[in-house]
Amino acid sequence: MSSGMSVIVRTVTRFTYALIIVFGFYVIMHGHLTPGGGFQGGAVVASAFALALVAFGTAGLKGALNRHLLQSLEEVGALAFLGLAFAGVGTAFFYNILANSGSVFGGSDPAALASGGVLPLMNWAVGLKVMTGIASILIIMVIGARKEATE
Amino acid sequence: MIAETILQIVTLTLIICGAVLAVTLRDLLSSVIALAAASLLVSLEFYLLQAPDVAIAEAGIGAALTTAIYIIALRRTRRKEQQ
Amino acid sequence: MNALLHHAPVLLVAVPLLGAFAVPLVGKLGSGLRRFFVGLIALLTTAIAGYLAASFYAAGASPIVYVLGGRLSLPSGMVAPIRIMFELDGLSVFMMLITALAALAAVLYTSSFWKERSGATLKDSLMLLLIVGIFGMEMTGDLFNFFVFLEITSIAACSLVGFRVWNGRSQEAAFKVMTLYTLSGLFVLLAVGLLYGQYGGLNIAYLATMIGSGAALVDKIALGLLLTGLAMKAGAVPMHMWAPDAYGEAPGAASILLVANSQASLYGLFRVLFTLYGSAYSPQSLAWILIGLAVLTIIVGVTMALVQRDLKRLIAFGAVSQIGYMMLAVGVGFAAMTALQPSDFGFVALQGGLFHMINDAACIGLLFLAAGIVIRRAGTRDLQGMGGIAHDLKWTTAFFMLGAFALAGMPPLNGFASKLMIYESTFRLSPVLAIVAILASILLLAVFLRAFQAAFLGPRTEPTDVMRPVPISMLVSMGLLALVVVAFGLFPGFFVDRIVTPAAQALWSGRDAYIQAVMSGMGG
Amino acid sequence: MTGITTGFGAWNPIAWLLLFLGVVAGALFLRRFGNKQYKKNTGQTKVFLSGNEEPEASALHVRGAHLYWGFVDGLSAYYRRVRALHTGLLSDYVALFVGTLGVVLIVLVLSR
Repeated sequence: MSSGMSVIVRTVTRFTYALIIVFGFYVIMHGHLTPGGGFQGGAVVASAFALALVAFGTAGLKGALNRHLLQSLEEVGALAFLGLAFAGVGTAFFYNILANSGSVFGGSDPAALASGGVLPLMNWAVGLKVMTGIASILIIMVIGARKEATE
Repeated sequence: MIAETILQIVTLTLIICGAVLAVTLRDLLSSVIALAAASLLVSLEFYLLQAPDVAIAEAGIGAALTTAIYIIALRRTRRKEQQ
Repeated sequence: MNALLHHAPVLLVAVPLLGAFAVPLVGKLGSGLRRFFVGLIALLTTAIAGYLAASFYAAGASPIVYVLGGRLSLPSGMVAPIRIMFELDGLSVFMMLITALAALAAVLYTSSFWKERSGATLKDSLMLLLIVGIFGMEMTGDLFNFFVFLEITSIAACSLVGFRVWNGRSQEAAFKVMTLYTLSGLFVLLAVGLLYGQYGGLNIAYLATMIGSGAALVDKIALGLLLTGLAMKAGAVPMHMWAPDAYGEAPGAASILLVANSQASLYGLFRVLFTLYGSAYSPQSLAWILIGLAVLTIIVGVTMALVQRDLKRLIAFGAVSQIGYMMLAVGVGFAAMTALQPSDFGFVALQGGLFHMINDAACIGLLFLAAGIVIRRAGTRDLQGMGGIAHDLKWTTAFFMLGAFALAGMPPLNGFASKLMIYESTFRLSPVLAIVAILASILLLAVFLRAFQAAFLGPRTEPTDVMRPVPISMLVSMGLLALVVVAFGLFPGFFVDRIVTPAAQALWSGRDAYIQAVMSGMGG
Repeated sequence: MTGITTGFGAWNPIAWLLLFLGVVAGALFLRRFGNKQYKKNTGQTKVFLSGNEEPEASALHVRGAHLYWGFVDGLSAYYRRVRALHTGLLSDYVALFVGTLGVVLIVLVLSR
């Protein structure tokens, strides 16, 4: 698994890798305005990660991107989402506290990027959770496969 | 309208072809690729049915991630299915 | 209405969910802190459930509706029409109490069992997630959210079944359970999709009013899919095969949560039959499908339990047979309710069946928890290799005996009270059914006497595990369930009046109130 | 308050418990009239097996699988069929599930 795939696959991966990640973050960022959102964008970013993992093998895994860090980030994403939901508990759970408040995300222009109250923040939280969660699943699978192969 | 109908019929036919290939192919890597192609076509069909939200999710999860996971899993086993 | 009470329904789901995601982070700080945190979350959840139930019954048991997201008006003045809501009636609150009991017992039990094993963080997280799913299934007023919570329980339950990753048997069981749960989830999703396509709504109360004019073919197919999918998750024969695998391989504390999970699926079945369809579509054949499945479940569950050699599989088949009793009672109640002339014995049957649910959770839970200790001490799950446990483990022996006697319906324990109600009402519909139920109950006593004789009696054997006293938290956990068994046994009238009757009334005549609570408040 | 009435019968555990205690007390009372010559740890309490030596306690313990063999043997025709059903194969599980769904759907569609 550490060897990776052929030259063609690796070259194509080098070209598309960054594009996929940028598109994924775009989908997350514009989740409250256009189709997509945290889940879809997170999955797209994670698919770039999967592509790199399949093309380059575990050699492409940098030390910083280990699964413990990814899993911690996943918990942070989930807790951020829940925390935003809890923030509205003065009125109702999931109440949108920032909407119509006149603050950063509470503008009156419904088409602006900084609109929608807590929705963009929730998209970021979900996106973080999905991309790190799927990435750690992939890493666990690859590491498991490598262990079996060496044994 | 007519063009869209034809496009839908073609897409649906290709989805069925991909699904049948994914089940029948003995070469497991080809089978996975066929499944990915079917997923991508399902994603296109979702887009045609005006569900772009679902289409993005299907393209990301169905076509890219599951394929990657299948390929990783395939490394642990043989490429050809035994009779 | 104060703020805590107002938010209690959603807090029951949100607090364990917060716990489930915070556990891995807290776990990095130390295992003692993690166990304290998980225990705190469980206690908090139980306290909220108890508080909610107390105020619910004090307020006359009228349905509570909680709307997530509240009421938000857009700048254009339009009020957001999307409403995701929780709706609690007598049945939901009753099921919530069962789940809270099971959750508290499971978390208490597990807090010391896995002290030295790896993966304990994961197990705590998964158990809290399973609790979230069960609570959500029981409280949601939205059919699609019901499916979502069903899937949460499925995923958490599969992971808990396959928790012992080093064990091939548990991996196999987890794979089987996952496949079947996914299939049942797909059936439920298909039914939800059919209903959504037909009526353009997902709210249970809204759909109930739409079906109110008479069931079309699509409604019947959706009902069949929901009925079969949920009956499978509850473990009805002939779709019970996953249950012994799952109960047998899951860790001891997870088994009791799986029982609560099965009962939550049964709750979904009752909700669909009585509230979603109810008077709109209730042919007698539906009641007889339920009764037929129930009789099969009782007979096959008990007779297969008799020949099991594996202690946990034996208890699991006993649990399957008890699901049959609940389905039998509710089927009889449904038959009586939908007959041309409704008869009062149906209400008693519903009371008996629902009362049996909480009794079953306590007794089966007690048996599973005791069995966990026995298996750890004996070093095997094979009854053939066990014996003499009673010499060392006095309390465990007493708790196992109490659970077995109560489950088999020995007076004066709680199982007798609920089974008496089931027998007497079933006898009025069909004496044969009552006789089958009574004979199966006697056979169940024989089953547990066999397990008791083989595992606990006999000469002292050399334990494979190092001799250590049973941790206090496990004894407290079993003691809690034993207290429920004894209290419900000695004062059945008190508990039936307080908590079971509102639940039975919710099924018997609460359909209109359930619908009205949502539909009348839709505008405001 | 403690009991339940089902409309056709009644059940009161406290009354049952009092009755049970009464019966136990009566039994203990009758027991007092028994033979007082009984001595523990003498030949009087020894198990009599036609003059054979009494086996070790561990040999007398009936193991789990050895109970009720007569009952199971009597129902062997039933058990053969039910055990054949429990194959442990996932495809069989799914087949039974889908088969049940089919039966339920047919009954529902045909009724009323």
